[in-house]
Amino acid sequence: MTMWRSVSAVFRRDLRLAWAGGGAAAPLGFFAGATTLVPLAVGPDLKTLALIGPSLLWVTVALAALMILERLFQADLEDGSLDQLHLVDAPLEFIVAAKGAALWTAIGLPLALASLPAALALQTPPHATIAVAIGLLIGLAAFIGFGLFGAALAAGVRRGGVLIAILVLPFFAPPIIFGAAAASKAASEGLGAPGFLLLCGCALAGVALGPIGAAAALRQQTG
Amino acid sequence: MTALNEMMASEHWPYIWPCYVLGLAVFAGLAVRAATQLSHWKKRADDDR
Amino acid sequence: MRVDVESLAIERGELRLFENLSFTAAPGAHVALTGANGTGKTSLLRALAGFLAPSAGTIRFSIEEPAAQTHFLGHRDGLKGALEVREHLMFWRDLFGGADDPAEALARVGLTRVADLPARALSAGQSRRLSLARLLVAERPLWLLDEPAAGLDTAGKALLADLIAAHRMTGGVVIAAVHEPLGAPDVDVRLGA
Amino acid sequence: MFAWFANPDRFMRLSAWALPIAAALAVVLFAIGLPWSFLFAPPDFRQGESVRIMFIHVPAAWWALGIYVFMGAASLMGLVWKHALADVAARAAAPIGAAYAALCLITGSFWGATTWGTWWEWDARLTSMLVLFLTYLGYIALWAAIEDEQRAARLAAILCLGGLLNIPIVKFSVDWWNSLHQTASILRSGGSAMDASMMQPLFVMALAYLFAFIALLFAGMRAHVYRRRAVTAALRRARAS
Repeated sequence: MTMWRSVSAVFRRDLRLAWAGGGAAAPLGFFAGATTLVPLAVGPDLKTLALIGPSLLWVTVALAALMILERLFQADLEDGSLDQLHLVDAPLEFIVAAKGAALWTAIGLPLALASLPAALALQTPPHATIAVAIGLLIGLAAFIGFGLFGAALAAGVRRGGVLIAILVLPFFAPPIIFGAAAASKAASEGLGAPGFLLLCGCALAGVALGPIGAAAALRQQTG
Repeated sequence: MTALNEMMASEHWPYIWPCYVLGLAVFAGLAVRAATQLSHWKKRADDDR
Repeated sequence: MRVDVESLAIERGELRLFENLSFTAAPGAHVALTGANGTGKTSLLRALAGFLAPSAGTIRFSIEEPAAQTHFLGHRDGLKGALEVREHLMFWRDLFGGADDPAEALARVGLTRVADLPARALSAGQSRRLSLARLLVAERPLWLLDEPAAGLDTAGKALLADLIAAHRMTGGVVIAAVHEPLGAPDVDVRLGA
Repeated sequence: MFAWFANPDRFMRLSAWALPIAAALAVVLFAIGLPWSFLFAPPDFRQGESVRIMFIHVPAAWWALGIYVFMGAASLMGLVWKHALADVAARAAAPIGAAYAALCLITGSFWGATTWGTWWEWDARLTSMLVLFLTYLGYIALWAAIEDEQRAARLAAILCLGGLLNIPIVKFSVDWWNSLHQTASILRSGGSAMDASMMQPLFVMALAYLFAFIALLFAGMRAHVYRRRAVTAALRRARAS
């Protein structure tokens, strides 16, 4: 069916563009920098860091996710390639979801891997870092899913990054609540921590509803 | 019914009056904003007819 | 492929660009849209492509899912600077479900030499030729071209005229907004008369 | 109600007399409600006088949410039935809703301070209201960021509906988060079963907030209609010359 061929074409092209554009270097650098600020701000005391460390990773990952959303649709709108995406024998929602999936793969995965050493640095017990990283990976699916909505709404706005942040902040609240709660209990209960399943629920909602909202917004951008 | 002086003596007085003042201030502010916007654009619309 | 436009009107904000515009493009037709800047040529093409809803009138296509049977060539070429020329064509071929070989399309528009260059290294004329090649990698009956000759040298314009003639032979329809004559249009639509 | 959304002229005629009436009603209701709740209502046996803050805080909370739901309905009408005035209504309502939410947050922290001893306690309902306040800011920011009015109207409508969907999710997740951390919360709306002496002034204040909203909304919408007329006239004059 040509539909899946078109969708995978968009996925592969966006993956290629992400790597060509320096891959996850910038977001990883930002994530490392922001996470380093935590002990600098909170103090090196290991007990407090262990208490809040894993949960604070959720804040720095959310900020990193916000950072990579601005150019997602704006670039296509500016160079005219967004028009072509409307002329495809596939629902725009799937095309938008493919762009989100490419972002998640190209930058979400590296970020989740980078959270392993970061969690250790913030005194997370080694056996818990895997659970924290998996949680962050699922959380990134929610952030990028809902982020698609904000990125599409603000695509036509120059320097729309700040606008995207305020637009999607309310949508980031539930995943951060459940994810950070799960992360803080990761040491004792691993993936069975309270809130982990609710986090997965948020991720599914983001992956399902985000593209629908984003496609509706994009249809207004090419008017 | 609480007499005013009695109310002012209560330990919560410093928390109560600011809320009422703030409530009035918010509504007054909204009203002034609405009035100025309305008159400004009404004048602009009338001038251009 | 047949397009019937009936008493169409388009508004941009409060401004009405044109109204009760009607024309028909029979299979194999070449419609030339002429008119000064700002008379709505681009908006008409974008309405035909389904990007923009007209404020009045109707556009009827003889086939289902017209958007999936349309090529749209706008002012901007839709190129990604970091992507190589051949990668663009392979992407468009998969995106539009085409079956033709990108190398053939590259040869046809004379870009074989620069196939491996990233798009940012191309000149304006070469970029325009690359977006012309997009029309060749997937068979689509309706071509909507917005000032396609912009940025092309004389050889490029001749190439464009040949591509249009060949497309018309296959029963396809070309609707092009132009400033100076291009090919041999059989329907002339003037905006902002 | 739907008719006056559709046609600007009919709305202007209707709001010409409805606005003063709503404004007058609001003033009267405040004149009755404020002294009633400030002086005449009985103090709460547990919280003492501080319960009086409830008469300002609770109606603000009710209508901060009510106005956003109104904006959602207007956005839907604007998107689906293309009513010309629907997006003007939603756009005019947003700053009023944001002001109500802000009033609710500040008075909530004052009320909380009387028992918690701190100025901001992450109580479940206050936190949800804070997220709603941010939702309002996002909506207003989107309008401000986009030049093309027609596109801004449709994008804001889509954002508003998305935000509406998000409100119950935020409410649930904040309550869940609050129960997880077990913080005390006294802000149960209206406290224990309220007797009539408290319900009546609260009801009067709620009505006063409603009519104030209607008056402010009509004023905002009329201003937008005049602005659009002025802009169109200026455009026509520019094209004519």
